[in-house]
Amino acid sequence: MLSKTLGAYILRILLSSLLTLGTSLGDEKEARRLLVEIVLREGAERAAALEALGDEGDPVIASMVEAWRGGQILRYRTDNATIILFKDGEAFSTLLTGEAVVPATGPKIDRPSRKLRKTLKRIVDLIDLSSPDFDKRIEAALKLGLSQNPQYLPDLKARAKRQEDSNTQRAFDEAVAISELANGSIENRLAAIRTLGSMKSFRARDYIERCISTDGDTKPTDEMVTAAKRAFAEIDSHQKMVDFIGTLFRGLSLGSVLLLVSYGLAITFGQMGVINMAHGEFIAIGGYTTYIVQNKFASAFGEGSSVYGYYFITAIPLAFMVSAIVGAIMEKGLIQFLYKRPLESLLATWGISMVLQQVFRLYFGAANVSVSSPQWLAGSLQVGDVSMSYSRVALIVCVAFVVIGTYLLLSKTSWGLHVRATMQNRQMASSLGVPSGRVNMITFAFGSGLAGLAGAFLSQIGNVGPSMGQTYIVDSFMVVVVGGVGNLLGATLSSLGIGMVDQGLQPILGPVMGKISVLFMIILFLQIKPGGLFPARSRSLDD
Amino acid sequence: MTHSLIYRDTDLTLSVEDVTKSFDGFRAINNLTFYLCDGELRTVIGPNGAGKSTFMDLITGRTRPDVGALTYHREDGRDFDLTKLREYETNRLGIARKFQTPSIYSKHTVYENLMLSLNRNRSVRKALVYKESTEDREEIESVLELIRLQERRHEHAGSLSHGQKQWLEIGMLLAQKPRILLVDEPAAGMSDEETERTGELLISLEGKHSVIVVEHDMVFVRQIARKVTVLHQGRVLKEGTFSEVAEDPTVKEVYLGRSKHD
Amino acid sequence: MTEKPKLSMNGVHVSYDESLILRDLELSVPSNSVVALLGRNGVGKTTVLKTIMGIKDIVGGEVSLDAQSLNGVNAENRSRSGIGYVPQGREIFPSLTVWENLKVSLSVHGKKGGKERLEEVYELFPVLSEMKHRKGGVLSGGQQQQLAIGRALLTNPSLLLLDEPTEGIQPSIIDQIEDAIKYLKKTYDISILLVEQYLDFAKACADSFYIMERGSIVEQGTIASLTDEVTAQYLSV
Amino acid sequence: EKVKVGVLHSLSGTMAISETSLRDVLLFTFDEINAAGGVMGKMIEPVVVDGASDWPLFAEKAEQLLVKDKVAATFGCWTSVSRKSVLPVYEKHNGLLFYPVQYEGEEMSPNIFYTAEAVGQQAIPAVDFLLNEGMKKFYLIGTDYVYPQTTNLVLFEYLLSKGVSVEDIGGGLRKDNAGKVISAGNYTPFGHSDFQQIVADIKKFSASGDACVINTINGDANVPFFKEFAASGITSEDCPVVSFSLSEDEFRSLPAKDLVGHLGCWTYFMSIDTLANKKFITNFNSWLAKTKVPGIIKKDRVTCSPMVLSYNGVYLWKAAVEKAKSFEPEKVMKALESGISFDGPGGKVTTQKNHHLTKTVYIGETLETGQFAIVETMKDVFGEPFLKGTFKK
Amino acid sequence: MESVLSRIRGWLLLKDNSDLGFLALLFGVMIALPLGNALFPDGSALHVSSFALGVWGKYLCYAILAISLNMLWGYTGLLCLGQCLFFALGGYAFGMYLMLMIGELGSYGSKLPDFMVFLGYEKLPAHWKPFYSPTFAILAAAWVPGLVALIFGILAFRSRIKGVYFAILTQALTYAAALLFFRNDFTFGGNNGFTDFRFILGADIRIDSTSRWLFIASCLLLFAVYWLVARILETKFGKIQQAIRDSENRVRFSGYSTTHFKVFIFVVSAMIAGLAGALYVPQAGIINPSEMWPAKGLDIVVWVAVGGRGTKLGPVIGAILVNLLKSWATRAYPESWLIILGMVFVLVVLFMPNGIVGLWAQIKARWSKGRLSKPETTVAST
Ligand SMILES: Nc1ncnc2c1ncn2[C@@H]1O[C@H](COP(=O)(O)OP(=O)(O)OP(=O)(O)O)[C@@H](O)[C@H]1O
Ligand SMILES: Nc1ncnc2c1ncn2[C@@H]1O[C@H](COP(=O)(O)OP(=O)(O)OP(=O)(O)O)[C@@H](O)[C@H]1O
Ligand SMILES: [Mg+2]
Ligand SMILES: [Mg+2]
Repeated sequence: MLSKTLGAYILRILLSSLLTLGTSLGDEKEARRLLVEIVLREGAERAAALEALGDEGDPVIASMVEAWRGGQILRYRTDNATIILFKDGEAFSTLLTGEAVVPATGPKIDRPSRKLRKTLKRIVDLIDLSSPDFDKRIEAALKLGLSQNPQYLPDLKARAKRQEDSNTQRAFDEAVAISELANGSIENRLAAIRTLGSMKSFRARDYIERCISTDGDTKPTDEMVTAAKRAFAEIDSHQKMVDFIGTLFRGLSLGSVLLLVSYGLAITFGQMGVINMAHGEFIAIGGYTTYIVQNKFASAFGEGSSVYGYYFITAIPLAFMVSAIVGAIMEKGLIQFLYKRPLESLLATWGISMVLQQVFRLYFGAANVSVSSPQWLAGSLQVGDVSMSYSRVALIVCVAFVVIGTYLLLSKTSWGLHVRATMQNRQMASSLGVPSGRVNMITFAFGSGLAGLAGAFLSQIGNVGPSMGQTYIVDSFMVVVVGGVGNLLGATLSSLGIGMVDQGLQPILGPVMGKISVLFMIILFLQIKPGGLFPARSRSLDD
Repeated sequence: MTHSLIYRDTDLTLSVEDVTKSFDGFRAINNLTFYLCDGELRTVIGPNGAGKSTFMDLITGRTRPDVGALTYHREDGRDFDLTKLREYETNRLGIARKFQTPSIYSKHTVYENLMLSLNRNRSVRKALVYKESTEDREEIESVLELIRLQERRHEHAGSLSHGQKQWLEIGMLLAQKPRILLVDEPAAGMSDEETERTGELLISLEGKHSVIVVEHDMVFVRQIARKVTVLHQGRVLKEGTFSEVAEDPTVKEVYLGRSKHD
Repeated sequence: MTEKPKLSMNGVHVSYDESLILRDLELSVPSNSVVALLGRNGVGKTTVLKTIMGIKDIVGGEVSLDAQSLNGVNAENRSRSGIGYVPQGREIFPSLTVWENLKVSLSVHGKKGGKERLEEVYELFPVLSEMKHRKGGVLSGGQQQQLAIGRALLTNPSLLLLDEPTEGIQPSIIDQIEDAIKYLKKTYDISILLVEQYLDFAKACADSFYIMERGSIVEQGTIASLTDEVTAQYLSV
Repeated sequence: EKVKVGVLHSLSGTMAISETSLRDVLLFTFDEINAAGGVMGKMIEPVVVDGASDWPLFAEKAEQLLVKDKVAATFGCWTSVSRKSVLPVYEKHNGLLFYPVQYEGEEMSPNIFYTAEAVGQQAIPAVDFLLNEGMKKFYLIGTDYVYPQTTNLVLFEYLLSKGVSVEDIGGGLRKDNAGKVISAGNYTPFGHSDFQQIVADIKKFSASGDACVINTINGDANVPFFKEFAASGITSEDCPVVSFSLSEDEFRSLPAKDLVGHLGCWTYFMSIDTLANKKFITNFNSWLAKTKVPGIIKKDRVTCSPMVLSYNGVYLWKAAVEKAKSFEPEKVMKALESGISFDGPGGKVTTQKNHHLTKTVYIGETLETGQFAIVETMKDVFGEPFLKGTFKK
Repeated sequence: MESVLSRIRGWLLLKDNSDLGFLALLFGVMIALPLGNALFPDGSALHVSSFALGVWGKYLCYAILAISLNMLWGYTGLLCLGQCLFFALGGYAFGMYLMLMIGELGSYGSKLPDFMVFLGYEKLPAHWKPFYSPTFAILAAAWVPGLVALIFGILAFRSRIKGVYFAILTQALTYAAALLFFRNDFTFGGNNGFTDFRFILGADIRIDSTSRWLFIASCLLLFAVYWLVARILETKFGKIQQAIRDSENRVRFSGYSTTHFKVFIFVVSAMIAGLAGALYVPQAGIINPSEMWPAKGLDIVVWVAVGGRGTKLGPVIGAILVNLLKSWATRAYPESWLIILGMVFVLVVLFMPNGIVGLWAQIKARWSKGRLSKPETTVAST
């Protein structure tokens, strides 16, 4: 396993070294030796090894340091020596040579101390300065720049001259400039301030401020102060822009969460008129299904395996199905008797919700369970200075599918027509031959299934636990009502709207007052549109 | 506009001038002008969808016109702009309405339905301290007799049959003692004989109340017809006596069909 | 009259809550004929139709279609076995468009001949095709009634239950409905049970009649035998 | 012969997530003590009631325990409000309550014994540690209720007294009309599940390096926070988070792999390498394996500070009863006030006159296993409930 | 006997005998239980513990709260999911008085409530000052919720919000209020709310006689509220209320301003809920924002539905039974009481469509239907 990744590494390095002339390849063997040294030794010997590691530019160091941090480096004591092992999944290899071994007794995990990790991180950053991975290189350059350590400045400067990529170029320039703020001459500093201003570097803002502060070691010139003021203006206006776009993104994402959790309700409540207080528990069913699938995958394939990453793909349809089946059972066993008495459905489903919650507690334990994101959903998407996690992107995409799919189902199929007819006048629909019993059951199951789907996605960004549904139930009803009961387009718009407003207000008012304001805005909105965004119009006197 | 000249000197109770109402671009009422005299019994007919019910909606404040004026002229000479009033205010002025589909309080008894319709004690305070007077009781009893539901006075109105509900709603209208009655298809679902009785009842109101009746039953219309207005596509197609109207070729074409009705 | 009736009700009892509304009701509709069910307000005519349609349960007796008992069969399956229903009070689907209202019937019963029947309905009630895309709920009363009839016709019924179909409909269209009933009877093998207060219309359409009083049949015969005396006795107040 | 004791925790509702584990450990402790002969020869008979995360119900249940069941002592409560709600009941009926969860202090009832960590045994040491590590910027974040608000106000004063400038304390300040700071930090409503904005803010705050987050988010809201945090790509080397309400038990529901290196500060960690702790964990697990109480999860269980403080509480009570030779709450309390020590799984704890404990404070950093590696140990830290206003610049 | 009854009935202005029965029972309880507490020693079979008095006092407050919701929901068709807000506001209003009565017995020994000392207040905020007066506090417990209901009601009903829209709106309101009260700097003690009361009207709140008086006060309030509701129902106002529920538009077209009626009933109901809250707080010993949490509002709806919506006795029975069951089960089956309670709700819905009070009518109907199904007898009898 290791050799494979190493092979890939070497290939990439060879390729990149063709492009970045002069980057030393380093000696992997020597690097490994030094690493072992660092793990094993203490005091002066370790310090020397660390020192030496700094000159060693081998990429293996970065991956090993990361492994060390993550508990993948183990000590294994044989009769005559201590061997350092590297653990990948269930396989072991020696750190020194990379050859596979099977340790007889349990090796012990070795851990670097906080201080050591920090030092190692610096070294890794230095190495990463020439990493073929541009993201790593950018990160490393910025880190070293931000440290304002004069020791790195020459290196940064040298490399800044030969970046082939505009993004890395920018990062190096930024890093150099930030470092210059503390280490450069007065002219250099002035230039750096100007550069950073024109780069709109937000991370430099604090440093510029420090650079022109009067209690520093060097007195700032008037010119620097004016330049700094200009830079601040530029940075701030750019940051406003970034915040704004970020807020839009976050609003979209929160809106999608709201939409996903309320869409099922828009069907069971909006279309069928069942005040389904157990909606939240259907969400929880979806969450727990994901949890079970995850565990099954982990025990069947191992957490490190590549198959494991697909557990989530498997869990999505399963979460939908399990919730849908429970929904169908509930409809057949309970709800179908209550269509003529919608308010009783509130009481009955409230009861069901209590039962389900406690059943979850008794079965899965009262504590939340852990669902971790598969590797491909970890991390975040970077668009300019705005970032958004992949799991949220996935959620937004899924929501788009759900909305379009549901729209097509309800408006283009005869099932959809039957649903709407049955909901408006059950008796008449069956008098026309519509199988209203079956339609009801399928519709309720579908709505419940959507809740389960929501649960699967929520497991990636939030809790999975017995009362996870309770978090969303109030919001869900609000979304459906603000949109206009029975109107799916309304629910879509209202959830996106609420999401945007919420995220827009949060930076100004803080989360608590933001939330309160959203609630009051909903109240005011309904004053203006008492039937929601798209009220159901009717001429009849008693609707 | 000529109409207003004609009517100016007589006692008007209601004038509707140049009213238009459209729904999603569809003109249900199209530049309609209409006057109603005090004590007049007016019959309005017209094809399905001509705008008759919408016309009543406009008068009672259930819908607001896009343009045009709706004015109520009270006995004392004061005028009220109906487009500005809420439903209950319109009703308190003395405009009462029967709906096309019967609308009653289905969980109240027949008697209570009538009691709630009396035109007194309608404020919160008065409703709290209201005590039924003999006058009230007599009034209710007389209405009950008129609509022949005495025997069912203590039954829930919801359990009445369709026709009985129609009667009850007419009774509720009478109990309100309004100045203007708007009656939308009172005979629907009634037997021929009952229809005739309804006609008699309406005729007996003539002079005391202004009445607008909408009906499709030509036998009934002929029975009560004084002045007949034919609405078509939201405007007045023809106005005149029953025979004038019934013989009009356009009315025949769009509304009456075969000539057996005359 | 043919020997085997399309529909028969034997000793039917129906109650609302505590009160018995239909008592020992006996009624039959022969094949391919129009039967008028008459009676004063509140005698239970609508209840009879609801019972046949299966949206009102019986407490005793039997309803059968083509000599097969319908007891225990739900409304949906009764519709599928050929009963069409135009309820009193229209009961159209208010937030479906006119076209969708019609499509509900077609989606269940439109496998064959749906298109042709739709053409016929549009011909009979041109307003339905004009207002295709309007919401059912905003139609005028008469328009809704036409829609309700059209919708029932599209279920391809062999037994049509009409509850006061002329209510709220303009005279010229009543004439058309009359024509349509005659046409249907002539063209298709269809039986119709017609509840009607408008006697002239009933007389013009029906072959035979039943009169109800207090939940039971009190008089029956061919439409010719519906004399003024009979009407005076049972239908006047 | 038997002696009844009450167990008053939420087994349903929002707080069940945390509190159920305490019920489990208490039942285990009673069984352990009973197996060793009980308290003064009497077997402990627990009366378990469900407070259902409903505060008036807590008061009612407490009174029921005292009046109907006549329990000798009660072990329970998690949230401060539940403690506040039962406090008058214990004072009225002169009962005895052991409270095991870190809290904001500013309280000392004659009828309550606080085995919990006070602010000075958790937040202050943690901040000291971070200052030592060279942190310059502190972002305060919490759930909007009394414990975080109070703790952060104390920390705010403390940070200022250590020379941290106001601009370097993130999360925002709120001042009253007179300009006095009445709230420091960024607060979220209960059950908040959307931390995008806050994490974006932290990212900005920490962009210039040397920043850390002081987290008093309550219970399960930590999950969406840390998931968002991990997804944003900030690592513990860039900006460590030190959490005060996140123990091993809560950590079970988090993607620990992505959170390596964040910090926790408690007076017990499961990873403590002592015999007493090993024995405690083994015994607890074997008890779990054979217990028949419904709803107790048997697999993958961990131990954490509130659990151990509950455990310690029972043993301290036992010792005090034996010292007082009476189950009389007043006498037991006297004995506790006189100073009793117990060698618990987290090291030695000693009761103080002010109803708190002197104990060892540990700072740990999280591992990919959901455990904490101990990075700092502070022995014999005194428990002082009243801290506000004691730090001056 | 009959004449005495009708005399009382006339005196109480009530027509229904069952109302009298309930009020008499309530009166009996009001006398008997406190006597049982005062006269019989602990251990005697007739002894009523102060704990039991306190618990039942709380139930009675819940019952009043349920009645107030039933006025809205049961009779006027306005489903209010925020009734808990009014209850809590009343509780807070009276709680403020109780907090001030603690005096210098708090942990800081200051005249100010502890949480204020902690937040560094030097003076009592102006809006707290009037609450030294118990009369003011009790009045405030009614008018503060009333005022909130008035403003909210005018806004909502004027723009004709109804049905679920109204329900969700009230839920949003109570949710927002809860979040506001959770805030530390809102001067109401944040999440911890008010606790540790010492004195009420000069009496030590922890002694038995205070429990007795609080219990009696709860009985009296329930008595008054029940009477009021029963009385209103018999007036024309009551009929209009129900007419609004069934066909609001028709009522408008009969010349009634339904907005006025709805606002009035909403305000009255909020005031009653507030008073119930005021009596509840000294008996429960705590008021905090979680009393306004949306779930609490739903709880009240559930009580009413279980007991029987739109009936006079239903809410009382529902509130007491559900809470009794909860009290009992959280002690007897701490691990599974939610399942028990949840199943009870489901069963009530399935088998008692009109709630518990509807059971009797249901049995009667079942019996007579059994008779109906034998047609011979019926036909013969007509
Ligand atoms: N709210 C509305 N939205 C859209 N169209 C409407 C609305 N109300 C009425 N209409 C349309 O306006 C026209 C007039 O309707 P109206 O009910 O007034 O007819 P009518 O004369 O009463 O007919 P009928 O005799 O059948 O009762 C109809 O075509 C109807 O579809
Ligand atoms: N939902 C109901 N609940 C109780 N009783 C009802 C209900 N519906 C109808 N009834 C009663 O059943 C009887 C028969 O009603 P039905 O509607 O069948 O009469 P109908 O003959 O169709 O009258 P109409 O000609 O007025 O339509 C009536 O007396 C009515 O009071
Ligand atoms: Mg009309
Ligand atoms: Mg009928």
